[in-house]
Amino acid sequence: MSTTLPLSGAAEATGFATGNHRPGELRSCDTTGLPVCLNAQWFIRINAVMAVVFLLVGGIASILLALTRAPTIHLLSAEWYYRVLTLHGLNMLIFWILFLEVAILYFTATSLLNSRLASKGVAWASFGQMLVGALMVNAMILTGNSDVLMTSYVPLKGHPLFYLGIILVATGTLTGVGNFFATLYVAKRDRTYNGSVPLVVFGATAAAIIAVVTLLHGAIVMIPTFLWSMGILETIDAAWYRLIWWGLGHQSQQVNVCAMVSVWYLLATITTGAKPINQAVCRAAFVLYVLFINIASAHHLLVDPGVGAGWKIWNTSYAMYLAVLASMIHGFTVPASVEVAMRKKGHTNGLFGWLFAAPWSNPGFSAFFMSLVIFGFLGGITGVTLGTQQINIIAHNTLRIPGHFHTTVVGGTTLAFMGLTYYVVPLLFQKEFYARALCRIQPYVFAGGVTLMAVAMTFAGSYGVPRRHWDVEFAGAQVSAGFDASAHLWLGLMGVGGTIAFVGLLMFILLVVSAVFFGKSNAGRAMTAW
Amino acid sequence: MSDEKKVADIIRDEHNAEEHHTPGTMTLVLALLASFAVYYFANWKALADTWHVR
Amino acid sequence: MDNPWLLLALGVLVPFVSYTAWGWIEIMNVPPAALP
Amino acid sequence: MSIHVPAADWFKAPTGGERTWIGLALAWCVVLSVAMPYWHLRGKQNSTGEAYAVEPMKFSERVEAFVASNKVGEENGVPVVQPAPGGDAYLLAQMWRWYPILKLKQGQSYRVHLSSLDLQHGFSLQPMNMNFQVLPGYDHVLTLTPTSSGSFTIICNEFCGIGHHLMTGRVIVEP
Repeated sequence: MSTTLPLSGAAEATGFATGNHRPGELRSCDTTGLPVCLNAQWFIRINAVMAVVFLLVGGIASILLALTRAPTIHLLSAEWYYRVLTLHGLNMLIFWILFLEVAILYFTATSLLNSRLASKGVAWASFGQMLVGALMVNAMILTGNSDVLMTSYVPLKGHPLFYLGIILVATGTLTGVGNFFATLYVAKRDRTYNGSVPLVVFGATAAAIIAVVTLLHGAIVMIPTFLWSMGILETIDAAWYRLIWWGLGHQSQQVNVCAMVSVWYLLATITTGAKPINQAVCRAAFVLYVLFINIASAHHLLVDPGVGAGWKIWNTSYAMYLAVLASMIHGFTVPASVEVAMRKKGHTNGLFGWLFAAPWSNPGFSAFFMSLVIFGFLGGITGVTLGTQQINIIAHNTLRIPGHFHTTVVGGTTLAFMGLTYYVVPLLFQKEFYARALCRIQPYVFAGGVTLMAVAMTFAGSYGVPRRHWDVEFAGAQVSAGFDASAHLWLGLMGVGGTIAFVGLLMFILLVVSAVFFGKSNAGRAMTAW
Repeated sequence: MSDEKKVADIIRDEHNAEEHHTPGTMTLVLALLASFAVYYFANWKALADTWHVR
Repeated sequence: MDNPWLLLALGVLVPFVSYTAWGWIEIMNVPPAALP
Repeated sequence: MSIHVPAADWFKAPTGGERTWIGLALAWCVVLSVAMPYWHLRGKQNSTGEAYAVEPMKFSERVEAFVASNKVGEENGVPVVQPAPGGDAYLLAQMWRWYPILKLKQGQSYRVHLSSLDLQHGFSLQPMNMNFQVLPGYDHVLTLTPTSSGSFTIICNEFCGIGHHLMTGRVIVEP
C-alpha cells in the first residue's frame, strides 16, 4: 500500500522552476517526489548518525544523574556526579542538537528549494570540526580534566583542550550554517524556485540567523577563556563571562525553539496534510523570533550583581514579550492548520473530533503534537514566569530551572526531532523500521517520563532544592541544613520520571540504529506508511 | 485522484480560502492563556510572602 | 520579510546592542567599593 | 503547504479566530510588560544588582573587621555577628562556607554585602528560597528586611567545586 503522503512532485513544490543539480547528483523521492540532492543526503545521514551517537552518550549520563539525585539510591560519588553532569549538559544541549540541526538545515535548503548543496568541501569542514571538537570535549571531561559543568563559570578552570573543543564545535556549526546560507544564495541565483521560500525553509533560515549571533557570542567568550586557561590571559571578569556565555547558552536554546517550530510545520504537513491558514502570520512570528527572542538571555542574570534593574527589566519584557507573542501565535497557527486539514477530511464532530481522529498511532504525529503541548503548556508558561525579573529571586539556580528547560528542550525540541526521525530514516536513509509497534508507543514512553521528571523537578525546586547539587542532606556540613520530606518525595519521583524517559530514549536509539544499519531497503518504492 | 491532481486542488482552494473555523484550537489556546495567568499570578503571590529586598 | 540577508543583519544587530553591548557597558561602569 | 512555495498573494492580514487570538495574546503580553516595572516601583522584592568593584582580599579584611567589632557569640566554631539595625552586614562566600553567621532583628533593614573570595557562589536563603548570585570581585549589596523570625539556613546553589554541597551558613532573626 503506497503511502498517500499529501505531498507533490518537484514541480508543485517549487512553483514549476528547474533545479540546479549536477548530473548524477539528484534522485526523486519515491514517496513524495521531492528532489533529493545526493550530496546533501550524504551529509544529512552522517550528521544524523553522529547526533544519535551523542544522544546516547548524553542519555547514559542522564540515567546516572537521575539515579544519583533520587535520594534513596544516590548512585554516583560527588566527584563523578559533577563530572557526568558536565558530560550530560554538553552532549545533549550542544552536540546532539547541533548535529541534527545542521542535518535539518541541509534538508530544507536543498529538497524544499529544489537546489543542490552549495559545497561538499565546506560540509566536510563543518562536520570535521564539530566531530573533532565534540570528541575532544568528551575526552577532557571523562579523564577528569574539566569538572566545570557545561557553563564552566570563570574562575572555575578547565583543561585548555576542553575550551578548544567547544570553540571547534562552534566554528564547525558556523561553517555548516554558512553552507546553508550559500545554498540559499545558489538556489536564488539559479532560480530553482520562484516566489517566496516555503514556510519551513523560512523557519530554518530564522534558526540559522539566531545560530549566527549565538556562535558569535561563543567565540567572544570562549577564545579569551581558552587563552586564560593556558595562562596567557591573567583573569577573566566573572560578570562579563556570564553575560557573554549566556549570549551563547540561551540563544542556542532559541535556535532549538525556532528549528522545533519549523519541524512542527513540516510534520503537521507530512502527517495530516495541514496547511497554515495565513502564512503572513507565521512568517511574521518567525521575524519576531529573529529580532527579539535572543535578548531573553538576560533572564540568566536577573539576580546578578553588576547589571542594573533597567537592563534586566528591558531585556526580559517589552521587546522580549514580542517574542513570547510569536510563540503564542505559533501555538495557535500550528494546531489550527491541523484542525482545518482534519475538518476538510470530514472529522467535524464537536470541538475536538478532529483531534481524536488525528493519526495518534503515527509516531511522527504523536511526537509532534505532544511536543507542541508539552512545550506550550509546561515550557512556555514556566519559562516566561521564571524569566520575570523579580520572580526569578525565588527560582534562580533551584531545580525549577531544569524543570523548565527539560520541558522545552527535551519534551519540546528533542521529542519533535524524534518525530522527524521517523520520516528521515525511511525517506533519506531509505531503510524501514523494525518493530513498528514499538515505534508507535516510543514517543508516549519518552514524553511521559520527561513530563513526570520535569514536574517533579519544578515542585522540588519550589521547596528550594538547588540544581547541580550532589547531597540535599548536606551530610558533614559545618552548619546543618536540609529539606522536608515532601522535597525528598519529589526528588524520588524525579528519579522515576528520569528512568521512564531513559527507557523511551533507549527504545528510540535502538529502533533508529537497527533501522539505519540493518533495516530493509525501500529504494524504488514508497515508504510503508505509519 | 493522483497525488499531483489532489494537491493542485488544495492550492486552488487557497485562493478562495473561505472563513476558517477552528473552534477546537481556540479552546486549546484559551486554556493555555488561563493556565498561564493562574501560574503567573500564583508566582507573584509566592514572591510577595518572602523578605523585603531591594 | 523575504530578504534573508536583511534579516541576518537585524538578527545579529538587535540582540547584540540590546543585550550584549548594554550589559557590557553596565558591567564596565560598576563603581569601586567603599565598604562602609 | 508549509513545504511548498506559497501562493503569490500570501501576504495578507489575519482574519477570524487567528486575529482574535493575536489580539488576546498581545493584550496578555502588555500585562506581562507592565507587571515588572510596577513591581519595581511598588513591590517589596527586587534585585537592582547594586554592586561595587572590590578586591577579594580587601573584602575579606572588611569582613574580619566586621566580625571583630560586632561579634556576639559562636556556633560550633563559626562567629555569630550582630550588625546595628539599618547598618552594614558583611557575608563572605568562600570554598566551602558562608562566613560569619548573621544575627538580625525582624522588621529592621540591613545593607547586606555579599562577595566571594574565590569562585562564583549562589546565596540561597532557605526556607524562603531567596536566591542571589555572588561573584568574586563584586560587592553585591542587598537592602534586606527580614519579615519573619527564627533560625534560617543559607546553602550554595552555584557549583563551586567538590565541596559545593557542604557549603552552608545561617541567619538568625530575633523578633
